Amino acid sequence: MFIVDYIKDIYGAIRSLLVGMNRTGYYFTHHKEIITQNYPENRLELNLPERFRGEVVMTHDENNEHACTGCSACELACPNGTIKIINKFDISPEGKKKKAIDTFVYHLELCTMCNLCVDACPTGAIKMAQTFEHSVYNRGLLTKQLNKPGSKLKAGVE
Amino acid sequence: MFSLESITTIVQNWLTKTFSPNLALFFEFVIVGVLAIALFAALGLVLVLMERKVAAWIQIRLGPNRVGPKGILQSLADTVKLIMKEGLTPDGSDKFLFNLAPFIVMMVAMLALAPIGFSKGFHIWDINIGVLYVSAISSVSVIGILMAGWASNNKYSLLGAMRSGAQMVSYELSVGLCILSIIVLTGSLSLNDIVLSQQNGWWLFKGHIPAIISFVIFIIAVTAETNRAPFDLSEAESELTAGFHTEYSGMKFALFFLAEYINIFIVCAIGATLFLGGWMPFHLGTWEGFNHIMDYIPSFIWFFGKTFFLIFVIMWFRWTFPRLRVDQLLNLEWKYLLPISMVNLVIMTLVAIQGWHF
Amino acid sequence: MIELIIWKTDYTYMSKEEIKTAISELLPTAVFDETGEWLNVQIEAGEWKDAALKLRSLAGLSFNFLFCLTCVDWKTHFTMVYHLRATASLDDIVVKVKLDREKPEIATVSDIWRTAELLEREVYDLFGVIFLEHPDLRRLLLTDDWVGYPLRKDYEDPINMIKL
Amino acid sequence: MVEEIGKTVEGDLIINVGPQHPATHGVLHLVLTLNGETIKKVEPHLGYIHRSIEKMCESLSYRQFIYSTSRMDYLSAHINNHACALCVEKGLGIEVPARAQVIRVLMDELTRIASHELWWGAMAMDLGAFTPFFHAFRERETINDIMEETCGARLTMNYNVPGGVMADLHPNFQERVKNFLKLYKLKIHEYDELVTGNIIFQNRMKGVGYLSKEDAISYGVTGPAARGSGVSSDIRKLYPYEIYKQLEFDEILETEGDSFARYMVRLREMNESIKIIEQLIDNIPDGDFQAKTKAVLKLPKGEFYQRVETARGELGVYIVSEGGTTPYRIKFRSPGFSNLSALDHMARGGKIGDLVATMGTLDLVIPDIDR
Repeated sequence: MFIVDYIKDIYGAIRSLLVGMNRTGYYFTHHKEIITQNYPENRLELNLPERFRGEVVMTHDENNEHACTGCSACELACPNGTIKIINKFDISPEGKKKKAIDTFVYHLELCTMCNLCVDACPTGAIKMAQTFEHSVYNRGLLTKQLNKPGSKLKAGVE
Repeated sequence: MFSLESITTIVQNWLTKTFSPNLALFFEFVIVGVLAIALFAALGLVLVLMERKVAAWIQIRLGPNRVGPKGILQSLADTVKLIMKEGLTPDGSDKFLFNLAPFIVMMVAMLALAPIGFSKGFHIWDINIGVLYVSAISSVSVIGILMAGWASNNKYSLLGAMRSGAQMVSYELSVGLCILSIIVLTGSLSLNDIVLSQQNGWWLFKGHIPAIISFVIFIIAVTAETNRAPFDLSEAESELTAGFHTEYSGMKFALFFLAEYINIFIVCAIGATLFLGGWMPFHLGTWEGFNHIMDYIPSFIWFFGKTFFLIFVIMWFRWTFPRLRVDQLLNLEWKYLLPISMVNLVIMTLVAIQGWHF
Repeated sequence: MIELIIWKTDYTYMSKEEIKTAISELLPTAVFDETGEWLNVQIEAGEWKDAALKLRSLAGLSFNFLFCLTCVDWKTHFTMVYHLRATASLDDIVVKVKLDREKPEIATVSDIWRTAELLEREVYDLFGVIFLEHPDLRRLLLTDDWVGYPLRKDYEDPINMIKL
Repeated sequence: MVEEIGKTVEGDLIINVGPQHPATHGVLHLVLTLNGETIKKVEPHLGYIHRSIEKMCESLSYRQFIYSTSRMDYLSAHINNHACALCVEKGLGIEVPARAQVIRVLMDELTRIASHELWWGAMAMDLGAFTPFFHAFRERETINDIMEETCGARLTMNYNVPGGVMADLHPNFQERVKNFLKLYKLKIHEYDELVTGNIIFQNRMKGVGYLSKEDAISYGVTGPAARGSGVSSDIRKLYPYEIYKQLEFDEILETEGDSFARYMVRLREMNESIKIIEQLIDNIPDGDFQAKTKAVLKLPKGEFYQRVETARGELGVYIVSEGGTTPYRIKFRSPGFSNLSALDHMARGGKIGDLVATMGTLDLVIPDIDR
């Protein structure tokens, strides 16, 4: 019967719409389901996993010493030329010339956080930090020097 | 009992006493105009914020919560932003019509406000063909939209405007038929009389199933007539970017935006007046005690409560349903809503003649 | 605990020999190469269109799915590489067509496999191979006024290319 | 009017959809030829996000090039990496430890679910329903958190290396995945309530964007889009790689060929992925997570082709090696590119709203198309 089908159609349609409205109505009244995070306010509670890759940093200990020998393995491993290592020659106490790092240049704006440099580093001098708020007003600030001024190679690292 | 009627009477008496009748009338016009504009501004702010909050809660978000306490100044900030923005007029557009269109839409929304009774004895113009007036005026707004779409010199705008034209013209029919089914019961076109006829119960409850059917159809049809989702084909964000107001910016866009919300308010106010008794408190037949308690709630609270409930329902639709396609939209009207409301009107007439309603 | 096997490379459902016999009947001039994962069929550029039609309508082993179309620049010549699959039996073959580097022209197969239409436009865009009788041979990815064909080995672009 | 479809005549409306348009999800540019609202022709203009990854890869080593492929189909970044890693392993003949295989497959399936969640929300948004988008993100966020904890990033994971995975699973991994499974099962019925069962949605999808089985094969359509037309094209079943042979899951096939069929394929596919994860999550074998490889990888001279099933279809990695440390030529057979070529055929004769629905169910990711 045409008219029966017609009414059935309407009934089914209205029912399907009410099911949807029931669901949205549930969320409208149940505010505990809200998943929004208040980002700048909860900055202190933010708990980023230790593997999160935010930027490359070089670890320095309390004596301002790092483990980077300037072997440029990271520079070779990097797919987009993010890292540039400038070496200098130190004169060791015995009077021998020794290669050491002068500047570890890191272009954050080119970095894709692929972790290849950290994997490639034979001495574990660099690691990934969990920082993620990288916005700056001047693009020049994104080019960073990772070894702190005045730092030197940790004893015993070859 | 607090009533707005007493305030209007005091003002009226003072004006007629102090000034000559013509001058008094003029001052009344000014007061009404200022009040109407103030209502518009307030409604715009409140409804935009309400929409955003409703959307946010349905979408398990928090919604605006930065500007002012709990974000209540958000829409004010938006308004300031829109006022500060440059109102662009695109090259190749019909400049006169392009700039005129938002004002037409806005004026239509303002005019339709006239016969609505906000509270007991509180309306701008108690015209005896109130319902007819509102439905006549509200169909003018399609001209504004067509004008905007045509004058923009943009194909998206044109498509949006054409869709809007087809949509509004067809949905007006079922809105009219639904209104008629109540007119049949009341026998009057005056909105005030319709409210007064619901003294002993609202038509939604008194009119049996036909009234409920026409209420549902009315809500669906006015949603379509105000271009609200799921019938927002004329803006259809994912299809036509922004439809007829693609090229508008700044205050001209804000006028369209405001007019949309004012239109929602007006159609919901009409719906509340026709089906839910307008400012009439909730009365239950002969339960005197209950009716007295209900009377203690001021009538304008009843009116705004009902209207905002209907607005909420329309917002609820918007944030739940996907959009219809343009041919389905017309199918829905011509194959479902119109035949049903016609049959419904016949049944309603039978009910009214036989006096089967309460 | 589920059993785990070591990953293996050969999943062809029909042996290369069987496909080879089936195809060599059809295309007597084709040269076969079985060193790779799949059977490689070398076809002359002039015969490609006929061969494609035959491969498409091969009874029982219709290679109806062109799932990869590309070109390789060997500095001396181009090689068009067509990866074909028979969806009924899930057998794959690779068809290779050598092209002259100075005048790279080959018949289009966009009427045989519709997917080739965009893929050929891409190859035209990046390699400059002309597909004869292609319905709409224009640049696809690059702008219309781009000079040169970037995936050729001798392409130089001092501004956009960064040499590591 | 009908016979004129596909031919431009005077008076036709020509509209540019994109490169900036809400429905194209990126910088796809479609030129529509319309007759009123009816579509006569759809012409895609590509290249707005073309970065020539294939050319770039020619100067990157076999370890390095894997990471650039995350930027192709960013929603199934892990699966792209997986395909590249598999192809390099095929060339080198490396045996991947069992643990690494299981980890990779687990991550693949999580990525697939995350991608389909995003597609679901985005497609509902294309059709004008905004709410599902946020609801889909609730579940997707959980997956992203799992990824972040184990792989170190949320979207472009860079977790695959030739020979295995970069790091071992995080100790919390199993627990968090199980929590996700619980959440998923709690919420999946809402997808039907909000979208699938909705009468407006069904009317928008059914009979729209029809693609027959023959056309699907001819246009090279793969993935859920092809399976909606009844073309068996799940690489995990047809040419199983890694441990998919030992897993129990179904290839979802629908035969209607319309947008609704494609929609249902994706929705049901998520359940199959859940099934795979459930089989594996308690059965992760012990052992190394990475095979021992040389520091500098050199593929032997030859050609290597590896295909995997991404969330969008068949991704092929074709490496031509001359025996050096970098690939001589590399070609990515991206699923989106071939799927896009069928769009014109599917959209013709429909309305603009149908185009949006069709595009939504093809699940186009523009960087995947342009590469």
